[in-house]
Amino acid sequence: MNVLRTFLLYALLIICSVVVLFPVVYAFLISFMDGAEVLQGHIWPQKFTMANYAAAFQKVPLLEFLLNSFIVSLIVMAGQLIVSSLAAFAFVFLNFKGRDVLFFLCIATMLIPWEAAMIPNFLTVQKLGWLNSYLGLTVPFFALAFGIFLLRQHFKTIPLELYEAAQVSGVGRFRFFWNIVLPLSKTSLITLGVYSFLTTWNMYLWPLLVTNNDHVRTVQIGLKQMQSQEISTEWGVVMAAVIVVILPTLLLLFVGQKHLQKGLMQGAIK
Amino acid sequence: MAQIELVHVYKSYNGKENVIHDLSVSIKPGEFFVLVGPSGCGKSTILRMIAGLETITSGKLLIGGIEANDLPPSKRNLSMVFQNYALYPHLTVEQNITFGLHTKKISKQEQKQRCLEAAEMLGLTDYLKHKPRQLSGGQRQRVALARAIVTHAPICLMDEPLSNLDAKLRAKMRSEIRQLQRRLGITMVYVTHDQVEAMTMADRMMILHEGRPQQIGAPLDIYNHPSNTFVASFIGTPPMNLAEAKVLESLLLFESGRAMRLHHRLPSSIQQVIVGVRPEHIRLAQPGDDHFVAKVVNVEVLGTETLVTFELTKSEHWIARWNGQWNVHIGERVPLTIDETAFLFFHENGQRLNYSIPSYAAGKEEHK
Amino acid sequence: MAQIELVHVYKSYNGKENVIHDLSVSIKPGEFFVLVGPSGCGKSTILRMIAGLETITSGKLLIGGIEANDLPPSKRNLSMVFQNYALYPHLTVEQNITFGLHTKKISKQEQKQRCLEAAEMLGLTDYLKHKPRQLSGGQRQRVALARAIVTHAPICLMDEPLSNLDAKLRAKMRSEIRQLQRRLGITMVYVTHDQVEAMTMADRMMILHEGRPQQIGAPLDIYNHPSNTFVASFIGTPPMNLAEAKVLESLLLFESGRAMRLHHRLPSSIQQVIVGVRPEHIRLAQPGDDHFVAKVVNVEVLGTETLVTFELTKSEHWIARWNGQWNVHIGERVPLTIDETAFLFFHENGQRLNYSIPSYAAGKEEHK
Amino acid sequence: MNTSLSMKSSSSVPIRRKRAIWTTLEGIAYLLPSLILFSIFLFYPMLRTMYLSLYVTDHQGNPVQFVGIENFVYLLKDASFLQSAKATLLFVCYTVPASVFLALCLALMANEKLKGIGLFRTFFSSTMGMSVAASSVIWMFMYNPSIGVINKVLSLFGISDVQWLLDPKIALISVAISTIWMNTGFTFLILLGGLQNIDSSLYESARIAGVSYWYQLRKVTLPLLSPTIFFVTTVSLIHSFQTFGQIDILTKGGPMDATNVIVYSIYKDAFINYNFGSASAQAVILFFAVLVVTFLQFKFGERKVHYQ
Amino acid sequence: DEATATPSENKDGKTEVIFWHAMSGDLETVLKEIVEEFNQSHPSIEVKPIFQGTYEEALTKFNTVAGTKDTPTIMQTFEVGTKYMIDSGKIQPVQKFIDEENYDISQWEKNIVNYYTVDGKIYSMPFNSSTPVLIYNKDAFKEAGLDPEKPPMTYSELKEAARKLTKKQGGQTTQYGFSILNYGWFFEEMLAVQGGLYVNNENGRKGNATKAIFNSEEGLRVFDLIRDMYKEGTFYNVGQNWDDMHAAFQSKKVAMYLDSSAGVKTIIDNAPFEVGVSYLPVPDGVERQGVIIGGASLWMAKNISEKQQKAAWEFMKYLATPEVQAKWHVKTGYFAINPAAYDEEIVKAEWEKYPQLKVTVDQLKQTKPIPATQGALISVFPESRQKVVKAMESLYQGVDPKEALDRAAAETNRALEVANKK
Ligand SMILES: Nc1ncnc2c1ncn2[C@@H]1O[C@H](COP(=O)(O)OP(=O)(O)OP(=O)(O)O)[C@@H](O)[C@H]1O
Ligand SMILES: Nc1ncnc2c1ncn2[C@@H]1O[C@H](COP(=O)(O)OP(=O)(O)OP(=O)(O)O)[C@@H](O)[C@H]1O
Ligand SMILES: [Mg+2]
Ligand SMILES: [Mg+2]
Repeated sequence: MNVLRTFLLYALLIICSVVVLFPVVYAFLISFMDGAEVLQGHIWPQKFTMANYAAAFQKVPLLEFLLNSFIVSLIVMAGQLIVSSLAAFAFVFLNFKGRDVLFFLCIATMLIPWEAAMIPNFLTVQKLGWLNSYLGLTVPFFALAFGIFLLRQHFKTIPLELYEAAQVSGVGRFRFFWNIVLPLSKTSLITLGVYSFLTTWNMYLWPLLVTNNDHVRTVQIGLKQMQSQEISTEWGVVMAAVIVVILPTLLLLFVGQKHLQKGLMQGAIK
Repeated sequence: MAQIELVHVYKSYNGKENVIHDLSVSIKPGEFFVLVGPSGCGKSTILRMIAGLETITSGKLLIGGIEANDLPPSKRNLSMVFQNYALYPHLTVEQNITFGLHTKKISKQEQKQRCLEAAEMLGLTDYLKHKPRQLSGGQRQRVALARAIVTHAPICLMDEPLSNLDAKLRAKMRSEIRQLQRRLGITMVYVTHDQVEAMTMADRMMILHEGRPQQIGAPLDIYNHPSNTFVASFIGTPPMNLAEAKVLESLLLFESGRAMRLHHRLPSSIQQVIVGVRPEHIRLAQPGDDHFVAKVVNVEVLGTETLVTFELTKSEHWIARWNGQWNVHIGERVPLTIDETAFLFFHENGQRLNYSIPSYAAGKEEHK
Repeated sequence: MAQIELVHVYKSYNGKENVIHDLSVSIKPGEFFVLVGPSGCGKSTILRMIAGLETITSGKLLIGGIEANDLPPSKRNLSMVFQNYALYPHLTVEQNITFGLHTKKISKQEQKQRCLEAAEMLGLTDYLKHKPRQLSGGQRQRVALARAIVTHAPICLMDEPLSNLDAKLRAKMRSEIRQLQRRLGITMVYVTHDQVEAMTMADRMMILHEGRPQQIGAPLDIYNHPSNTFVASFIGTPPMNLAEAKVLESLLLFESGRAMRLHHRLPSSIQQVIVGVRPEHIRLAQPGDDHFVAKVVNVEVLGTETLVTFELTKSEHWIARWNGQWNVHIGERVPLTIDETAFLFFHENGQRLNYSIPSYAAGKEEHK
Repeated sequence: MNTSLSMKSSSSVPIRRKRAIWTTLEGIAYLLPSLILFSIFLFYPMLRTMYLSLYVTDHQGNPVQFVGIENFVYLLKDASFLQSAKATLLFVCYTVPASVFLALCLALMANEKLKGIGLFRTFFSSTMGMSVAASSVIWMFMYNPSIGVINKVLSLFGISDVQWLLDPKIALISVAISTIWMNTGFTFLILLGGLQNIDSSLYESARIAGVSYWYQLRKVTLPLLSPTIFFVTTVSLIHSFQTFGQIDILTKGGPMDATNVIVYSIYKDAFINYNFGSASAQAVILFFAVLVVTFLQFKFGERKVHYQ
Repeated sequence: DEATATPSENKDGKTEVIFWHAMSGDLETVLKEIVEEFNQSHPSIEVKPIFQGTYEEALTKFNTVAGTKDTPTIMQTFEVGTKYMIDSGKIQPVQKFIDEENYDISQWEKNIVNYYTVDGKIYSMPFNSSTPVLIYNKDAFKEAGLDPEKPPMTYSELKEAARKLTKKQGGQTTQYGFSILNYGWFFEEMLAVQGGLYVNNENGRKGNATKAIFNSEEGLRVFDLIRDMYKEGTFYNVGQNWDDMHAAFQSKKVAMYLDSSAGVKTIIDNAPFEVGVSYLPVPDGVERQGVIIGGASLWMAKNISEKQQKAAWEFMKYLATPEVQAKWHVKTGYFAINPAAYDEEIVKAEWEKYPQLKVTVDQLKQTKPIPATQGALISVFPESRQKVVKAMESLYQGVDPKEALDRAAAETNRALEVANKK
């Protein structure tokens, strides 16, 4: 690789990073400004104040919310990974009648606007007695057409020979799934895991609906609680809360990213 | 021990052309059965049908006397070495080898034991903790082999398992596999394109051509009595020399006027034949021999032996194979002789004629 | 035409152990250079370093006299056949073959032309519109080969390009590749584990062992004058028979008491040697020959020839290779004789001793 | 072992069928958790939505009067619904190709073997860690005509204030831009994963052939990446049809319904105006519209996809 | 009925009052403080405030759970939800307790009472109330040569002041004279201050409203004003986001604008210049009628135990005491529903500091109790507001004010028609 190309590439990478990161950095900077400064439209805080953070934590039980979000997100993540990978496996490695119809049916669920399903679901959850519990917050999200689709696409790239080899050696399908398919799909599983975690983490309307209790509420509700409608929002505080809220997810992303290394498939078969 | 029978089996991938045509063969329990044929003739396809990885388009497959057309692969109780290895990239060599052994109710310790044995035999001991991508091509192939070996399944299918190994290791593996197969009484179906493997390992072998079985039999039988020109030229390296000739009583007339005289008359029914001679039967003529003179067009000195290509006719080149290293030059004209009994005759359509020249001098070939 | 020079090249994958040690070799322009060695010895690694796909840990690579250590592969102007084919799964055979030709400023028509030629030569004409996954193993390999051939690059690297082909096709390909290489004056680096390929195709060959070059030279030189026991036993099938022996004047004393008498005295400096004899030099003794009697432990009749394994000592088995099909039985005791000039002597450490027995009867091997 | 031949052949069909049934059962078993959950939490509400779309409902969303397809008829004539449909389609057209294209560019850059590339990968995927709500708030700030940073930067170049979210002509584009930014991280991550799954020996072969970067991209990378591209396109398409959060925060469907995409319109009708019948009818229309698009995408898109 | 299953007592033997509210940010902090104090002073009752999102979100949820065991005891709803709540049939009018106890409502601000009295009944307990005011930048006034103590009271004064306040630099306007948030409430107020009605049937107070009549002369005046000023380049379109509007003012992009009285204090605190507060301007020659109350009130659920209702009533009364109201007013900027609160010390101290606050109270006090200022009563208010917002937005696109207004009215009519079918 010649030097010029490398240089150009780095230049491009840096420019793109700046563009991509700017909003986050901007939010970060705002979180250190006091109210007046924010509304006057500064970019760089004149003096860095931690007051916003103090206020954010003091206004709502942010720590408890954070913990709840963690628990809920983790449960949903685990649930989605399990349910989706099972289904995707069936769609790729089991050849049965009606499979394609079922698959399309699954995909079709992605097309249903969640907003339209929310009220009936709320009633269902209420009937099940799952209000104010982690069950109500998590179980409805376990089945995820998107996850099934994502994993199916990845499973499809696993060489068929591996499946054949397993079949010949008499290994059961489940074991093949567990010992071969899942490890080989680490990248996609991590991607999906991160995705599930983040989307759950970022849910607002549903948790608001099914909870009435600060002990199970999640952090996005807390975020909303800091913004007021009629009177001026204290943006500094909100941004501080935004930072507090996105920090764990960004961290998770950084860690997950590390594991999304070079594909494992190299030299898979021959 | 399990018998494998294929009865009038056809296979088509696209529903149009058949890749396998009317294959019927019965592989005996404990037999070492070798499939050979040119690349693309359908060898892997047959193995995959036996393994249950491809459906059988029509016909019947019986394993141990039971119809197995629809049996899932895992129920067929067999092991297989894939042509492209099919190693699990994320498992270590050891895990790859023992993968699936638990289904056979084999204790952890026994698994370990078998794995070590196989690794030892295949020179993989140092690599047990490696991942496939850190291995060389030959090492990967050996892992695939080890995986099949450790299962001790009564039927074993191997698709060119030694193609990436060097001669020495290959020779060793040949005998190891053969011994293991004998010891365990495994029924083996083995695909190879290596003549030596086919000849030394097979109890019986089948020659396949464009999906059609050409001949089934013991290696030497096939070697000595090929049933058609395809088999004749396919078995034996270098291949048998073939040429069309007219028969005039005891005279073989080749194109462009070369003639060879036989001491026997051929049956008068035979007028146009394809003549076949193996390269090792074309000798340098000693003074006094019946001989013909031919121009040398190529010489390959292999160390052990020398291959001399000469012009039989303007358009046809034959090869002679002589032991040792000969200092023959291209363009030289050499006197050659062919033992009359070495001639094989084929019909124009390729089928062998049921006629051979009786040997009057008890052949030296049948020593002792 | 381009020269390739490797100067004190080392390669390590993990920064700890070296996979290639101190390799220095200069491959002449237009030379057909063959790399042989056991599986995992580093052949592919060397090719990949020449191609620029692996970094060179230390040492220098010169291509056409110019340092190329850091040249990108595309600038090296070479073509390569990968051991695992590296075919593009989404392109048809034809597209695979012509892939990248446009960079060489070759007209569409010429591309088509070359592709058809190569396909013809490799028997792929019927498959030009197929995708790789619809091909058999051998067919895939041929596509990979065709792709390298059509580029006409001045340097061509081939990693076991014929390993999945049958003998007949392989023989054909051997000569086709050789002719093409000659005609175009390509510098070829060719990895193979097939002795015949190595012997017939190579201008020079290098034998590699655990990343260390053992001997470089013309095939016949190496065959006849192996520089150590590794080379001796690696080149030639079946391999050279080797055994340790004590030298007592003109007597060779093997373990367990077998002795052989030579007509010559060995230099008195030599006391303990490794004796090597090629299998084809062990003949069945004619009446009156100097002979020893040995028990036959295995017989492999290959059609063309018969391999007889016999007990030299209790623990050491030697192989004799006789032309034709011999009806020898296991357990039989046969009288054998070895031409004295066929003995090679090696130092205990494996290095060849610079001593050979002069032939007093002008060897029949050097006919004409 | 010695069963007669006729028996064997007669048993063939039942065995095949039995095996097929068994496989089907096994398949169903793997799918069961998904199917149950889908039925309860998606199919049932959807059916109920379809049912409700044929009724006038009271404020609690209970059907009171069957009106047949009247809701639909009204919608298809209603200018503001047609405006919503138009906004939705435009929005999809703005966001999907652009996000996939941008993410692809980023992924291609980040797939190069360079020092510190891991850092850039993390940067590029970082927007995935941001909730729609949080990002929208930030973008709202940036778009603010009086204090927003974008106008400040533009004014440096002498460009007068742009009413990003207030001008009906550009509001949708502004929302689309912020959406593209929000989508980038995720799309990037998926595409990068797809890129890394491509067998490196194929690249090696291309490197030796000496083809140009663009040629390699066109002939090797993109075709081999096509399953992943297909996936992200389909998913982005569907998600884009259902965009809600950023609209709610940035424009509330305004100005003059320019950004009132169907999902937002559904939300307003159901949760603010309590017209469940009309909202349901819109949901049904949206559902079938996306269904058709997705179906076409599968039918014509997946044909160009090369699975290994 | 299921609702009786609601445990009216928690394990400490206290009567539990679940209080759903939509107060976020600083408001929630204050609210929680007040609740805390109440709980301390009323050992047998425990009020649990639970944030339920925006008014809309909370209402949606209330809708779904109303009548089940998950119903809250007290529910906070915005003013435009009044009719909707009444129609839902799921609530208990507080009039019942007023009657039972002979609770004196005359102590309340009459305009607030006015709004929440429907058919002579008080349905809900007013809680947080606000009105619109004109807010202006005094420094900018000085700069433009205007008297900062004489804010514009009529449309022509407003236009004149705005013209002077508009500053141009090159081709760019750096400061605009005036702005109104694209929010239906401001239109309603500008209508009411002229005595204009929103819907027929006396603003829906004399029976179900069936027709929108805001496209009257009064309404047109408002729209004309906006259109004219916008054309002149003295009016700035801030969109429909409150925060954007605040930002525009604080960054001096706009010199005058309309805001809610509840936001005044924060604006004063954060502005880097002196802030003036004044009454809503009226068209020239039109008599000022006053403003409609905005904000929210507290509703009591129906299907809950007597005990809980009592406890809830107790809490509501507590909220209405002058002390609590004073605190509420000072800390949030919302009005005190009980004017006696303005005599409390803390209020006096606060007014000392922020004399602007008093302006807002005065404006309300001077409001005449007529149907126009009582506010419209329709169940489709939120929807109608969306239509008006759209009409306001269309003005900036050059649509004729009359046409825009008529369309909004027509759309509101259709919504009314549908709603009346139910
Ligand atoms: N990517 C890698 N990482 C670590 N070790 C490797 C890697 N590739 C090869 N090796 C090791 O380097 C050694 C040489 O490998 P190489 O592929 O060059 O062998 P080879 O001579 O081509 O063998 P074969 O004939 O079996 O293909 C082997 O021991 C192998 O295990
Ligand atoms: N999946 C497939 N779809 C279509 N045709 C196929 C498929 N697999 C193989 N074929 C074709 O079937 C024929 C037989 O293939 P097969 O793999 O059995 O050959 P083979 O004898 O194993 O050859 P080789 O020695 O080269 O591996 C070939 O012509 C091949 O092109
Ligand atoms: Mg094959
Ligand atoms: Mg190799």
